[in-house]
Amino acid sequence: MKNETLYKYILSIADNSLILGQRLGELCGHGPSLETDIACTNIALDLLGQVRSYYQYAAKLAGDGRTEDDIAMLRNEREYLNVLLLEQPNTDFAYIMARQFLFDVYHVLFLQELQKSHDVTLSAIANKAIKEASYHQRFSSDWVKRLGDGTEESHKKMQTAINDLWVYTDEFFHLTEIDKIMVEKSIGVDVLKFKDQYYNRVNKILEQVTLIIPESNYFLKGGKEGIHTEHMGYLLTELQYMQRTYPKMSW
Amino acid sequence: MKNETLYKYILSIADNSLILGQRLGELCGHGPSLETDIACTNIALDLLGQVRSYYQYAAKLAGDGRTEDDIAMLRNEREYLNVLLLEQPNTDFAYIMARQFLFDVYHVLFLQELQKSHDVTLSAIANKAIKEASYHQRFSSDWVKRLGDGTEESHKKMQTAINDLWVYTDEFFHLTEIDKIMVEKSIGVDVLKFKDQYYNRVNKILEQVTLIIPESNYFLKGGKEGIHTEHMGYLLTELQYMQRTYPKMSW
Amino acid sequence: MSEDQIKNLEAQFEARIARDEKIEPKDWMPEKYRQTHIRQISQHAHSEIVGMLPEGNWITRAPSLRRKVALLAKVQDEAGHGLYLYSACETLGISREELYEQLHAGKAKYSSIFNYPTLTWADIGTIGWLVDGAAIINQVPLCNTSFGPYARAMVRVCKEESFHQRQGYEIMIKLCEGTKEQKEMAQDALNRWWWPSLMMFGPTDAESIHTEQSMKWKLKRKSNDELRQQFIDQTVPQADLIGLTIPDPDLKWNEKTGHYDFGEIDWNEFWQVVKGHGPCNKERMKARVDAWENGQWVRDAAMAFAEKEQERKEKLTNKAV
Amino acid sequence: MSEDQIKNLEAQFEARIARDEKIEPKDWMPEKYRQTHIRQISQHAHSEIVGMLPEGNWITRAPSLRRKVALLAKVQDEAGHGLYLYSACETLGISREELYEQLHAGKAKYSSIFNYPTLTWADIGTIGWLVDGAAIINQVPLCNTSFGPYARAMVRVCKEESFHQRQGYEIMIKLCEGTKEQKEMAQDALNRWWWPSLMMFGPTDAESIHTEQSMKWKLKRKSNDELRQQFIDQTVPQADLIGLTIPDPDLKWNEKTGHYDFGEIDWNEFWQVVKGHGPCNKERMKARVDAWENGQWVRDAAMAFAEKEQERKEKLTNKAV
Repeated sequence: MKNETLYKYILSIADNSLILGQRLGELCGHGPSLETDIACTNIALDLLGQVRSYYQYAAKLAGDGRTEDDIAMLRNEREYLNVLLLEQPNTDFAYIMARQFLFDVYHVLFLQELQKSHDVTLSAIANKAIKEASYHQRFSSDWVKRLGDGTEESHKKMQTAINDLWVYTDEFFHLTEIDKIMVEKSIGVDVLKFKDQYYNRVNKILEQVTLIIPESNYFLKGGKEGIHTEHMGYLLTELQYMQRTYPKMSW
Repeated sequence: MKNETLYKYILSIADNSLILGQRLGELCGHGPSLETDIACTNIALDLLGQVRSYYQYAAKLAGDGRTEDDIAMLRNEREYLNVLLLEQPNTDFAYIMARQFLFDVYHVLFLQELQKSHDVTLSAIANKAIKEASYHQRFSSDWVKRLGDGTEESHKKMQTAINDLWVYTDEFFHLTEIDKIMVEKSIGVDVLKFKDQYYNRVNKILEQVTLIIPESNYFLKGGKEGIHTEHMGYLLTELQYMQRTYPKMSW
Repeated sequence: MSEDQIKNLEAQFEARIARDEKIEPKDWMPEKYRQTHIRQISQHAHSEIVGMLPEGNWITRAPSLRRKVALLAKVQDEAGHGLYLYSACETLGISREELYEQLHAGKAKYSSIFNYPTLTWADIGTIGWLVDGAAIINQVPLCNTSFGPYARAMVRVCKEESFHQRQGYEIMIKLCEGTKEQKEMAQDALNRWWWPSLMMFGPTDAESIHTEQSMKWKLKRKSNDELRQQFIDQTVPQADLIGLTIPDPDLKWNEKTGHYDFGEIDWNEFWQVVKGHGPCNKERMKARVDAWENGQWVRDAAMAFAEKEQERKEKLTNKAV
Repeated sequence: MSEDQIKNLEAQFEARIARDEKIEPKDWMPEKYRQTHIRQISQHAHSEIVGMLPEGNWITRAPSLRRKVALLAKVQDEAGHGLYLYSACETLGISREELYEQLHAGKAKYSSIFNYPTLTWADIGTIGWLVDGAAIINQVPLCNTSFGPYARAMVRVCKEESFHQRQGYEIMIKLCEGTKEQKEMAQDALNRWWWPSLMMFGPTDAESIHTEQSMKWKLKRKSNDELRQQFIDQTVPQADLIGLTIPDPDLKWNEKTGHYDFGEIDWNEFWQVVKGHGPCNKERMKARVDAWENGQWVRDAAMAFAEKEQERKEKLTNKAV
């Protein structure tokens, strides 16, 4: 593939939204209220909409007849490039909102930069997606605050979720070789630029509701290199089931 | 296929053990004690051992190059012929033991008859399997008693499990067209012969520990015709994952 | 109020309905009207949210991104329908929490069709095509029902349901244009959903209760059997068009009546499911109760937070004063 | 006992060990000996049962029935090892429950290797090949350790571990003989497990504690670095044989020493995982604690039932008398 680096870079962005969208899709009909169900579905819909734009672009670059669905659903686990945070399970609503929040803050900052990409397609997708991501960020921040400053129980649960998921936040700011090349070419985003801003924003919200900012020198990463957690395999068995079981069919 | 009826009949027997074995396999390492973990794994091992004999025989009959693994893992959901009881999830240890017990009592009675099959292969498999099944029955009956006559909590849980799973017991005694033909040919087992005996045995154990025998005129069936519950699809996504993802490879 | 006064009010009330005027929540209404509407609207609302479950079952396994998005959107629409139907019901003086309690306690019903499992992707198409199709036939007349909030909710619901119905049928078309396996999947789904869909119109007229009163209040305009016939007449040609066979050997066109004759419905199965012993009754109720119970702490937290916010705002206002 | 008497006992005790006599539970032993053995044997037992988890992760997804059966049997063997190691430990006057509590509270350790995830089927082969291979090298000398119950348990453990090791290597052979995808899967697993396997031998001798005492008690016969070297020397040719590349650019045969030279181990990673911050530490501990807590009512019921049975038996006996 001529543009293999760009192709993989696109996947690394799109896979984040795909995997988070898949996790949110599991929830549908099982949320704590109709309103949250609808909101979470909305977020999933936005993310999967973005995903389609990205993969369609990737399919065009690949130029080997593969469709957006082939790319989304027919790779092996090691070829998915999403960060580990997003494949973490829907343990409870605190985890779901903490995961969303920790991603949304990153996502908005990331898309802000991606808008400036010299790649016009990516820039255009980012331009549309950022409005959605800003809404998501507002929604998930509100819930972090609500649960953080709600009842004693909800505060505890939100703190546990933040503590457990915190170890995955550093991966956002890990530059892969592909990232570096793309930054070099002014196509990709130099995530290090907004690392401080990311933690400032996150910390500000947490502090606002007396959630303790975890102090850890140990972080986990691997997703960006396709090395995932054990949760990923099970997620993929469902995501890929139809495409694997009925290959080369149209739906 | 020349022997298609026999082939399907074999699957209807083997699929029971496969699906129950798969469910027990999920538990491995997560049981209430090392001893129960080991025992449940033992049962799974016995069942999967039987499964291999059955499918190897089925593969021979099919004679189209398909292996035991192709038959076990590459059918569509509608082609699996196990009864619904066995695909029910591992809700808790009471469910696991109730499911096992309600199956084991059937299984022993079934194998007793299958030993008399005019099909020598089936008869031979039954002859070996019945010793294992008798052991399973002893194990699961003991646990039904232990939980039924243990603490108030365990009694309640076992009663709930029995109540919920009871609706699936009648399916054992539903004769499909294939069953009828096989009985006709003295290959298959006429399950109706031991229906009373089944409920007598089951009821005796339940009564012994003051568990109430559910009274219901409503039963569920469908598995024997390949119409399963919603749990089955998810079970298959895992069971089939490797064979679907890496077709035609040898492991 | 004297009995005479009540009778007078009732007469005026029935006259308004007869004139096709809408009854609004603040208007006087007979208690039976209120109760009947609470029962029917809440049953309808419950059906929407329980109906999210069988379809939700295929979101993670949808075969393409486009279908995944469409399915998510559809299930979301159902949540939306639930939302405004509960709101319509609340105008009759009952809270959403009470309605949920009735559902969870097994006191309120929901459409029995959702007690059947979704076993393949084709079931998603079939639900859209048949189940939403049947729902529309049941519901279109309700757009003109007498109770204003319900009638207005139904206008929106029906519009979206038609869209879902077309989308479902489109899934079936695609399957029938596909491989042999896909076509078999479509036929199999039709085989499993056909009879339960016919049961959606309820018992035969001979066995049906409440009908007369409901006719008067325009909660019902045609009988169960008429609606069922309309559904069959509409659906059979759609099946023909895509090469699917209705699983009813007795089905045939009757020149004389201008309708399709059809076979006997298995009313034993109907009552088994209605009485709570269908394939998924327990699972559906468990899913709803679990969602509600697991969500309690979240709702509590939201409430507590809202109260704190209110207090903070008041303090701020007091300071400013 | 006077200090002299104790010293005397200790001298006799050390002499017995020096003579290769076995120490049995009923024998006198220094408190430090007892504590050290409780720590090591329980750590070993915990490793067996935590070790069931990463492999158990592939039981439902094993690629063939034969492999599924073999994997189930292997994980079962590990449970068995856990069982007799806990029993050996109990002879030192501590209960299995206490040992579990230590594990669940994070006070007791288990082998860090099990804090890495199993991501593909090849990981199951690699664990057998490398992890069991390393375990055997660590454990074979323990078959002659001074504490009788531990030594005897180890004889059985080692025998089964060798079988597992060969089985794991056989999985790898099969993958390497397979398609390009399968071979890549094997190489990828080796890449991920190689360095963690080397870490199984613990810190370098310079950093290692307890060694001298353990040598005397025959809990240890070679140093960490010696064992690690033995593992590398043994494993590199096995990798070569099936065409896999050890992921270490500095690895090369050293004619002079007769050993392989190898690259620098990432000790930061080692300590991160040991201190509880590895990829799966939390999940592993959660799985164990959940199993234990969810099983409480079952164990309670079994206990209650056993007591009732006992009572019933006694009543029967009394009657008979």
